[in-house]
Amino acid sequence: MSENNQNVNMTAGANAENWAPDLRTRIAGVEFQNPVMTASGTFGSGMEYGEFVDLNRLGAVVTKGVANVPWPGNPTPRVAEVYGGMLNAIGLQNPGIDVFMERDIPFLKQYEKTKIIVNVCGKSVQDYVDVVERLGEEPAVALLEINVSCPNVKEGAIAFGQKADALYNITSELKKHAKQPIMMKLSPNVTDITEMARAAEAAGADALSLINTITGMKIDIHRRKFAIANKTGGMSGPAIKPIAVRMVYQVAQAVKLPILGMGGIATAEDAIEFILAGASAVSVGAMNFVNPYATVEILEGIENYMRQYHVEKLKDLIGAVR
Amino acid sequence: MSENNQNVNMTAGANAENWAPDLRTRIAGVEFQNPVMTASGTFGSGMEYGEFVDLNRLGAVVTKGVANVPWPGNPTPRVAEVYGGMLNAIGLQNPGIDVFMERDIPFLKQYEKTKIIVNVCGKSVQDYVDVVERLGEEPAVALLEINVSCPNVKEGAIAFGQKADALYNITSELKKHAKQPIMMKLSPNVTDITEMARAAEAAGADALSLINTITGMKIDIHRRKFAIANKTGGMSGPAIKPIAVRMVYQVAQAVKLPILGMGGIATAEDAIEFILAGASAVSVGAMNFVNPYATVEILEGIENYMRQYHVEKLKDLIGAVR
Amino acid sequence: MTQKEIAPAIFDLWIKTELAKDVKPGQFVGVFTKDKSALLPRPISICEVNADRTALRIVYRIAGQGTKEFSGWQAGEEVQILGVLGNGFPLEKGKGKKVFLMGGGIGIPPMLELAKEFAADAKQTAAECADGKTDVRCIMGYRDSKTFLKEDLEQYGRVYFATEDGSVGTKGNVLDAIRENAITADVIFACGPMPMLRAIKAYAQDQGIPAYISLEEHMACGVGACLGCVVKTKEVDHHSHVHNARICTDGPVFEAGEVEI
Amino acid sequence: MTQKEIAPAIFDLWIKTELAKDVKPGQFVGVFTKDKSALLPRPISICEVNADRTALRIVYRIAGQGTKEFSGWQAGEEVQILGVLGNGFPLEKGKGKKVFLMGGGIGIPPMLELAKEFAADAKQTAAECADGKTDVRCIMGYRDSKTFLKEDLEQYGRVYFATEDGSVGTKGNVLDAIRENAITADVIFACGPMPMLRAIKAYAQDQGIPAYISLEEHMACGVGACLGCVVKTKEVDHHSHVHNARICTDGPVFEAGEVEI
Repeated sequence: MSENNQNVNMTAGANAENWAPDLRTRIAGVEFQNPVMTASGTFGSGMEYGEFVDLNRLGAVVTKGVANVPWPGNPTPRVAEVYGGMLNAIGLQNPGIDVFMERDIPFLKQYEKTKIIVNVCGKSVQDYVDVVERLGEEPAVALLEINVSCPNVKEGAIAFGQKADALYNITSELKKHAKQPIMMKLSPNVTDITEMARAAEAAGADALSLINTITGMKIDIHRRKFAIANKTGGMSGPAIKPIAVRMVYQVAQAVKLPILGMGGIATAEDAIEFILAGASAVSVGAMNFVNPYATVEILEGIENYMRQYHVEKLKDLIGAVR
Repeated sequence: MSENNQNVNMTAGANAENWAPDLRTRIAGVEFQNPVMTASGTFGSGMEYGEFVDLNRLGAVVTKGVANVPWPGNPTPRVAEVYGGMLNAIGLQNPGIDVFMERDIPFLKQYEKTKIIVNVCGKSVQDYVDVVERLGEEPAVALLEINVSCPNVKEGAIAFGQKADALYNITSELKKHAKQPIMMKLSPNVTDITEMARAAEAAGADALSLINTITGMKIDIHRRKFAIANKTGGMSGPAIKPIAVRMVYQVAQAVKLPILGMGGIATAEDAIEFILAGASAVSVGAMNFVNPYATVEILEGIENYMRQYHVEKLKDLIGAVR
Repeated sequence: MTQKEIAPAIFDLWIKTELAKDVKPGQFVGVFTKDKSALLPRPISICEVNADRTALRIVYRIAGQGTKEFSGWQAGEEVQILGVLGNGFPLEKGKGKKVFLMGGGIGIPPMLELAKEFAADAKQTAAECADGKTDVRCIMGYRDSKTFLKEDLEQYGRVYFATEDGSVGTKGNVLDAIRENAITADVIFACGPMPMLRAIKAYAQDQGIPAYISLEEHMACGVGACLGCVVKTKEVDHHSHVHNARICTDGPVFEAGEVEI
Repeated sequence: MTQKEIAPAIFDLWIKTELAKDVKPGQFVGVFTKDKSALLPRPISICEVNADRTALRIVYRIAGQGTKEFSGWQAGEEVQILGVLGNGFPLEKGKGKKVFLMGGGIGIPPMLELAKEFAADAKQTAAECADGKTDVRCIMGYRDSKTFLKEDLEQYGRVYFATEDGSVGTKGNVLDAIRENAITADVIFACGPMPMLRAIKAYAQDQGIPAYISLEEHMACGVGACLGCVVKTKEVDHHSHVHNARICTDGPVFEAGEVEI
């Protein structure tokens, strides 16, 4: 007998030589030095993590969502720990596009090797359009991630992310105004994520990122109160990984668009699982909170795996399991 | 500062006296001695767990799904461990209703205090009708759980569970043929579970059970193969609990039907969370595999909690958090 | 690492770490569990730093699975901590003044390092100018006679006690103790449960004196990235550009008048 | 509990437990991790039981996070096991016959207890009737010269070796070893990787002899409830009423002709 998670090659890595695999990857015509990125909302604009990781080593920083005007976000408590992860209902608090352009973009431009992906949020199509047009003025922004799947804001956001026709409409509208390629961030809180992916593709999206958080709830049985003021929160962390891998695989089979995969990635093994399922790059989210060095450790782990199995180019791994 | 999962009363239980709380609960007119049940497919018909737990202590045994004819199920590997849970794609292997009536029902009838809930599966409406009618001949069967949400069988099953109109149709059809009350088991793999709950209620369902497993995937990165032959499997275990609690709460707010809540219940605290969210009873699933004594330990834990907080009747806890 | 239980469910843990070098009173650390299913760091305020600044002391209450695990840690075990986090109390605001250090329940521990530093400072200023001497009074509120850290605090200044059951000092809360002892101050430093902090804020406004209070909120990252632990602010915050400040990085200590609690 | 590494990534663990009382060769236990995020028991076959049947021995390969954790367990630690599970090998089918015990890789450990019991039985039958003596030959296949359990096995009968790299015994697999040594048997008991078991099934059919093979499959419950670990059967199974038998409870040992592998 042997255990479920069997792996006869586990120790092979030890005796692998030290050549450098080609980690470059592309999304919507943008080339990244490697596939390891940050998940929007877990890394700010990188300032807070600069003391832990060299931001120049990341494939990209995906910023916290930014709206046309400052958003105050939700009341507290905004976060709660759950088994294998956390719930959050920050409510997309952000300083608005003006401050973002003056403060965050210049900060990120210092890291020339690392691409900038800006997460865009709004309550109406016009809100999104305004932000997208402002970002169009900034060539340093490589890609726009359109957040139509935040489960924690009442108006807008999720409304666009759970109905195929609504997703189609906002995608085609933003395509008209965007200078940069747009990547629609899909919600996992849907019956059929491939239907959403097809709608985005049909509307002209350049890429997809998935998954956003899964709506969850925690009740404090001793206080008999919701652990989060918003009652529900978006669940993230290792607990949701199998759901995310499944959706990435389904979407990779359904559309031709490149995929930024995320959802509970904690280790290089997790990241590779997403890449084999069809992701061209991966984002590390909640695990930044658990291990501020996670992104760089995952990057090194992917390199070791490629050496162990003599994979020369990262793209040879993308969608390799069918 | 104090940690997220704060609980100042943690130790209070110690000095609580020893009176017996009223654990009885009702679903669709059926009274159960307590709210602790088993989740379909994790407990067979109880035979395998009889050596670990006194089946007479359970509120009910919910049997493995039974179809009109024997089903061979899916190829192996059928199960894989994931962080905080497991994936399964058994494919509803079952011996068919004839053997079930001759062998399993008489076995379960020996435990007079424990109610029998039979999980019914099929590939067509007629399959379900056939089983429901056969079970109608057996008064010892208290309640029928209709499995329209198994993610692991190609035809039927899930098809009825992810579209409101399909769910409405099968529910109203089965209502015509069922002697016992019917409890529709809802799939979590939907955009809006309250829409499904309302459809079932409108069609005359007597109760709802949720959640079934969440479709997930695991890839063995060393073998570059799916961990499960069926590629995807249904995810269960503590990892999915916050999603299940959220759905139980949403459904409890949306319909008047009693709810059998399940999804990652590992401890009495978990079970109480479901009850406070609106479940009239709870099912223990994958945790039976981890701790064969889980059901009885959870039952005792609920009693201790009620003593600690001087809750006389279980029904005072049902849906107490809004 | 050494640990002992100093009151029911209250544990006293010393951790050897170079992080102790530059700890300011009122700062905190994120302590990680070893249970791989409980991932986030638990924010716990620093109670004290040893003389050669090679170890820090935390005093915490068992408040869930994580702290329950901590309480089982044995001497010599390796543990993971994140920090030092947050800005401590602004000592300079108290120098040469009459200062109240007010702590309630599990908010008492951080007041110890603060009392210690004021005491050290008091000696110094005393040497410089007799009139400008800092005068520190500690007012500590407990549930009952389990007055953990009592002896530690008494080394560093006058300590007044309040207990809910009246078993020690004034029956009631820390404000009752102030009234009963008819004492006053120019500035307050406080940490404790929200109701106590609200009362102190009101008291300070009456008296027209500043109160620096240490807040707590559920946290995720602890470094200011996730925006999980915010407090409403009177003015637009310099960083967030909305009426929210991050407790972990902009706090945990705020002047009571600046925050809406 | 005591443990040592007897080959690269192969660990030898003795667990003190009353479960050892009635272990049959070929049975297994479910071993639980302490990591709260890895929940399912790991099925591991029993290698040996000590003389007074108070402890059982398992020899396993690190095959993932769970077994990796096991390998770090220290003497004296408390561990959780579920069992004894499965039916074991039908010794009676070999009594008084020429028997092959064939093991491959991590399928070798369960053959030790089997060899031991046959040896004990052989002495007995020998006493009763010279001709009816059980004649046991062990044929063990390894990757290389790391022939763990070699000495243990050699106490209980003739042992032939096959290694993939030819460093010990026959170069090749266990069937190559049979041919090279021109030995035959009336019945086979085997455990090892699926390709080896398939080859043994074919060989046994040629020879027209029965082969009792121990199968493995990913398991969840280990007690026959979840239907996770099934094998296709030639006939309709008595319990499932379909062409599937449960490896955990109907097996893990099956007569090769009864299962489709």
